[in-house]
Amino acid sequence: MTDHKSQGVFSAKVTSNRRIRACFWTMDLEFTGVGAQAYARFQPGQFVEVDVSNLGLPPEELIAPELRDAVRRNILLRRPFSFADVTVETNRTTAELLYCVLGPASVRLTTLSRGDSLSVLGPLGHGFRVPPGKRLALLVVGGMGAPPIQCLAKLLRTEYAGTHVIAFIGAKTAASLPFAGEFDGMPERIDSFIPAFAKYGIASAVTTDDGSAGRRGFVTERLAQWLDEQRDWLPEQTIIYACGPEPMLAATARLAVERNIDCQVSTERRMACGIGVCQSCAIECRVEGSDETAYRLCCQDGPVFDARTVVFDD
Amino acid sequence: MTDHKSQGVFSAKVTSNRRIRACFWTMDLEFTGVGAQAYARFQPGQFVEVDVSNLGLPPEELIAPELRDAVRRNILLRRPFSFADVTVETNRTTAELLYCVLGPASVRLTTLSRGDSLSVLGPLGHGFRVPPGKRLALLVVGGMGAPPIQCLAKLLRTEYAGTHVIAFIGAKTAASLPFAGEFDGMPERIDSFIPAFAKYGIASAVTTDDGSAGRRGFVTERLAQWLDEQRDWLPEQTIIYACGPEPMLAATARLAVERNIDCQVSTERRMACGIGVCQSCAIECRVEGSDETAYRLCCQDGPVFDARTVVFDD
Amino acid sequence: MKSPIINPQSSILSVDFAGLRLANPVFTASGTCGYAEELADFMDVNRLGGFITKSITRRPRQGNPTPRIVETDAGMLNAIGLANVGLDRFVAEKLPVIAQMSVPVFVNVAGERIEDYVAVTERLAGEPAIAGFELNISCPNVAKGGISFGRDPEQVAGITAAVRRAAGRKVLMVKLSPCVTDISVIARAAVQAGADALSLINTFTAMVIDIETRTPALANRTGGLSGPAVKPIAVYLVNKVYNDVAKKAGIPLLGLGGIRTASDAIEFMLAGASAVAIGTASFSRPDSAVQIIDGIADYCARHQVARIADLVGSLR
Amino acid sequence: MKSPIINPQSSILSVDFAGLRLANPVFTASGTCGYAEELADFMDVNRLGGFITKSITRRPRQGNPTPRIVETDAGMLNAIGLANVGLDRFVAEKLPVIAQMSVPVFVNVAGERIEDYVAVTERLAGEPAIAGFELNISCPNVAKGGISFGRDPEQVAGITAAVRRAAGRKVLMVKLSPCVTDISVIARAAVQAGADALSLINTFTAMVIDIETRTPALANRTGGLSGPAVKPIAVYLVNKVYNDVAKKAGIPLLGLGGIRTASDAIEFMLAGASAVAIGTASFSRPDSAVQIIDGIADYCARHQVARIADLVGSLR
Ligand SMILES: Cc1cc2nc3c(=O)[nH]c(=O)nc-3n(C[C@H](O)[C@H](O)[C@H](O)COP(=O)(O)OP(=O)(O)OC[C@H]3O[C@@H](n4cnc5c(N)ncnc54)[C@H](O)[C@@H]3O)c2cc1C
Ligand SMILES: Cc1cc2nc3c(=O)[nH]c(=O)nc-3n(C[C@H](O)[C@H](O)[C@H](O)COP(=O)(O)OP(=O)(O)OC[C@H]3O[C@@H](n4cnc5c(N)ncnc54)[C@H](O)[C@@H]3O)c2cc1C
Ligand SMILES: Cc1cc2nc3c(=O)[nH]c(=O)nc-3n(C[C@H](O)[C@H](O)[C@H](O)COP(=O)(O)O)c2cc1C
Ligand SMILES: Cc1cc2nc3c(=O)[nH]c(=O)nc-3n(C[C@H](O)[C@H](O)[C@H](O)COP(=O)(O)O)c2cc1C
Ligand code: FES
Ligand code: FES
Repeated sequence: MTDHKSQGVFSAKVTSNRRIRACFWTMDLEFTGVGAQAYARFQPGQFVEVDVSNLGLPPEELIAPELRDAVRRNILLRRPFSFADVTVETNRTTAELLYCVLGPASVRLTTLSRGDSLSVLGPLGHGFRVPPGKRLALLVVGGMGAPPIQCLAKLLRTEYAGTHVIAFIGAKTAASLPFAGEFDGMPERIDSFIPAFAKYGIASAVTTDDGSAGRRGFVTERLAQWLDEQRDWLPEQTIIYACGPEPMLAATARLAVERNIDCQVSTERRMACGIGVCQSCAIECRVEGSDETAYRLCCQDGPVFDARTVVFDD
Repeated sequence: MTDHKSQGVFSAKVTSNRRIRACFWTMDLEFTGVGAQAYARFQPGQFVEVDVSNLGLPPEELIAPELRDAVRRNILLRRPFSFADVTVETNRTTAELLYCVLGPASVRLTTLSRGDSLSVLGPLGHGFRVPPGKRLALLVVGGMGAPPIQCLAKLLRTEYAGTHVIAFIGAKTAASLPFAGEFDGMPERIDSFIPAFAKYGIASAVTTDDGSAGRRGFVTERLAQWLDEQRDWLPEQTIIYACGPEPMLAATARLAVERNIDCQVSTERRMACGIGVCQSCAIECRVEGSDETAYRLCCQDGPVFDARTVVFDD
Repeated sequence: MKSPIINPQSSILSVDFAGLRLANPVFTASGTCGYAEELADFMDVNRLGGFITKSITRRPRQGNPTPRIVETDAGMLNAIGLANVGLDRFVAEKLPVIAQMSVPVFVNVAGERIEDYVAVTERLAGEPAIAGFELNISCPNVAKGGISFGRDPEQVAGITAAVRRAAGRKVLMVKLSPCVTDISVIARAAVQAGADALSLINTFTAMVIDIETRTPALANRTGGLSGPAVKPIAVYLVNKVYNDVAKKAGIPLLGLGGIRTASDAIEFMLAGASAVAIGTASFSRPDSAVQIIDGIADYCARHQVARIADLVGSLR
Repeated sequence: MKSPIINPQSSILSVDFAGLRLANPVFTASGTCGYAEELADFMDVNRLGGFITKSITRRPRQGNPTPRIVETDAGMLNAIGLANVGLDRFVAEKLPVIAQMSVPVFVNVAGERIEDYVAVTERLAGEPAIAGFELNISCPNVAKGGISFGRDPEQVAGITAAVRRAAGRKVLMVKLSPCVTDISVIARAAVQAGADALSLINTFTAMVIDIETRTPALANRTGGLSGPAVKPIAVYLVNKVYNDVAKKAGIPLLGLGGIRTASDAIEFMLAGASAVAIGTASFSRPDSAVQIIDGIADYCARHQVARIADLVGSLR
């Protein structure tokens, strides 16, 4: 169970839904009433489960050819999504859902437009925690891992203004950076290149596997290198927050443990329920004070875990 | 197979789609290119099979409470619909689909709006035939049987102007007449009450089971009575065309056979394919020149049959 | 057991199920509603007709590696692998919560050998919080035990008789697999060996392949298919077991498999189920069971059904 | 049999199926594509890998009363009842049309008694227009024969051996029912009795109830479930028969059940099917089979598959 009672199935109003670039879309949702209250307590890294079983497909010509077979599947289960931004106002709470179109559910999300309703189950799980005494927060994003980290960036900026924050952002290519803008040939230096972070005053170090934007290589290599370059720097005042593909999380966790830096990773598993009843989202974790491991639930005990807890395959 | 070659799967553009009244909707479709040519040869009583498997549901509050369970079913098969009107222009053919919302497919049709596309398979089956020498055509409509008869009314008006036409229209109540307008307390006389027929200069005799519009009783009783009242009237110059629920078709057929009047009935069966390959739409028919009966296919041999051919349950 | 009739709705919806008086005929299905506490935020579990726990085994089970689920057309595959806290922790941690519930609770029992089933049942047979047991001899997702017991009438009889002795006076329900040539043969074996009720169906063994990686979509390779996709098969099997076995034997059936709406539930009851269980549907609507109870009440009102029990097996 | 390689695509997609060289691995399924002529307006049937006729019985069959079909979630039930023109009219009216086709045609054979199957097969075994037979021992929609033959290994062996003799040198494919405890036992019986190929799956016996009238939605009460709903079960069964029986015996499998897209077809091939058949999907898209052939070619191009046959059973 999450820490607070007011989770539930709420109907959100779509206030906008548009394509950012390539397969990336952004949708703004508005919660009112009890829903507004529930989401006013949303922690970055928590997630929701949306129901798209009642939605149709966009016109065939708007569906990427390689998805046309897959999207014909009927939708039965809800789908988990993080929020990239949550804003609390007097009688309403708004949230930004940043999503990538890659299958039958996400393609259906694109058919929503202003005024439509979306059934949202949540807020679910445990988000990122900001321990006291951290002066440096390093955000590590791999591809579609951006949304919860963006949400966290805002929190750090608004409630932990004294903390210095840098975003390390990796993607396969310039084209697969899930942000608005043109990134081809972006320089290697750490700067306000990524508006989603720059708007919180956070500079980004970008890497791509093919070097088409930022530095060539893996984001974790860049992070390691950056850490190596620091002087007068106290690991115990530093924290790493990561979200992205599992190999990236594994590398980040390894790096953090080696250097004795606190690290939280936001994990993903295929989920049927999102609320801890189906056991589908098992994630292998170390059992504290023993050599054993046990499955915990990504949806309920996570999706954010301490990096030391999770057992990554390698 | 139908008489002409150019049937196929064509994409039609929706040019309008709106609710007429109660559960009745009307949608205008536009065919261009090869589709326009195929539908230029459309015979009243032929039908199409539309694919709504890609469409979503309307908002829950717009779905009648008694349908909310049923409409959650996913759509796999196309659905058969007649056209109520077909208009041939130079490079396009337009068609009116008049439909009643009563299940998962028809409710999905309501989500279409101007500019959307609909995959239409057709034109299918055999429509009404107008034999030579008929001076009086009696149209018999039961409830949602109206569309093909409206289409026929237009043909009679435009190509058989010398034929006198009267529409006998029956429904359960005033509210279940599938036409735009208010019919409560409509008088009993035969007059231009129903705009869908009045626009072709055709007067209507309306009956309702409860007497809430027109005369109380069954449409076939009224037809029989009307025929009894005629003098100087030649059965062989008369033809009856009927579409509606099967008991109504059966009564109409009986009446026509008894009085030696030519009669064509448009039948319905649940259909999986619409093109004669699945054998789901069997309809028991008399075998000419024998006492035997055999199944024929509603989709391919019908849906319009000579009333003497069909074996109705009774 | 008799309960006073409190209000008209309760008298309409209440059913007798193997001697238990249920407020209504709607259970939650094993493995899809955890141990009840998880659902508290979404519905009042005390509105249910009955509750069935996740399968409990003698020792804790971690379950299979992930991915454990995959969606299919109108269905899903799961290969959870009977992940559960095990008997001891169940007794220590979950039973106290269950004891707070006012609805009859069935413990679903699974194992690798007959002794395992017997051990779990014996340990729990004396617990007043428990109304009965559901014997899972139909799980397709474990290497040993599970479905292998449920496909052969002799084995079914053997395990049912053994657990029957262990269950004391508690209700014993046996959960059947649909993956058999003649389900009535299995049903008869269970009834003759002492089952008080039968539940059907468990999932179908099935497979989804990821054509990009050319590997099965589930780590366990195969999984159990559930959801609306299987409903028409489940309705048929319930009707078959009702006609072939249950009706004559006076044994109630718990029907499940793809129920998502009240209409679905009523289909199962018309086919012969005295009660129904809601599984997969709870994942997309956690309060499905309660919505379905309300929908059944509406149906009864609309069709002037005086007692929902009158519907059972009333298919014409 | 060898055929000259004409162009690269044909060499990629062509498969050997029980000694027949097929241009591609896509058949249409029995009962869903009539006798081929009906589809002429929608696709070029000569682009198919193979064609399978509606079941042919010795005498004409009217089939069951209507309603004969009902839609379900991602599936449909049919209870056509093997309506067909019968052997004589098939020979007189349909065979000449079939003889015009350039693709291998299988005649699906059904009956109430073994003699019926043998009679149909014997009569057609000498027809050059026919490449082989598909033995339907798995139809759930007839009072006699049909599925009753297909559930017991001894009966399967008996009927297969009898038809084998009647079939002469034509390919004999036996069509299996999924409604059995262990499909590999049935598959093995068919192979040992002389089947050259196996096709699976036929439909699942199932039921839909109209809760307003409290009657079955089909006049025949039950029907056979087909469509995407059953696909994951069919893939599993194909993989099981491939691993348990077909691979060792060198017997090709024709996989079907819910195939709607090229991706679905490839799943079946990875699972072990040498070829696939398209049934229910043809109803909503009459040219499904051709679209799927093109989609498979795209997949091969994208994944640098040199010969589609390399995919067969290549599930990791
Ligand atoms: C806690 C959590 C938060 C998430 N937040 C976001 C988000 O903010 N934005 C976003 O775009 N996506 C997010 N996802 C992923 C999102 O849930 C999937 O992209 C979505 O379910 C895809 O559904 P689909 O039907 O479109 O595609 P599917 O057909 O379900 O999947 C398409 C492809 O994606 C893979 N896939 C599906 N689900 C997952 C998953 N959970 N993890 C890894 N791969 C998966 C499938 O294996 C398949 O290859 C999140 C997932 C989790 C578990
Ligand atoms: C040749 C033909 C022409 C038709 N023309 C029209 C038309 O112009 N306008 C129109 O509104 N409808 C027409 N119909 C009926 C139309 O096909 C159905 O209303 C539609 O398929 C319902 O689909 P659904 O999914 O909304 O409801 P479903 O869930 O499929 O059906 C809802 C209810 O309607 C009944 N039903 C479904 N199909 C039929 C059928 N074919 N005959 C009788 N009852 C049925 C079902 O048994 C159920 O009770 C026609 C049918 C045929 C065969
Ligand atoms: C995720 C999941 C877990 C399940 N776990 C169990 C279980 O532990 N024991 C059991 O007997 N059945 C289990 N089942 C089967 C269900 O109880 C039920 O028999 C099946 O899912 C069919 O019903 P449905 O279609 O309503 O889900 C599980 C089903 C699912 C989907
Ligand atoms: C309407 C219909 C009629 C069928 N008729 C036959 C038949 O005559 N003989 C046969 O062996 N199978 C018949 N089948 C079964 C199909 O050939 C196929 O095995 C089954 O439908 C599963 O494939 P699908 O899901 O692709 O349809 C029929 C199926 C349908 C839907
Ligand atoms: S998704 Fe169901 S337990 Fe986590
Ligand atoms: S609907 Fe398929 S044969 Fe008529």
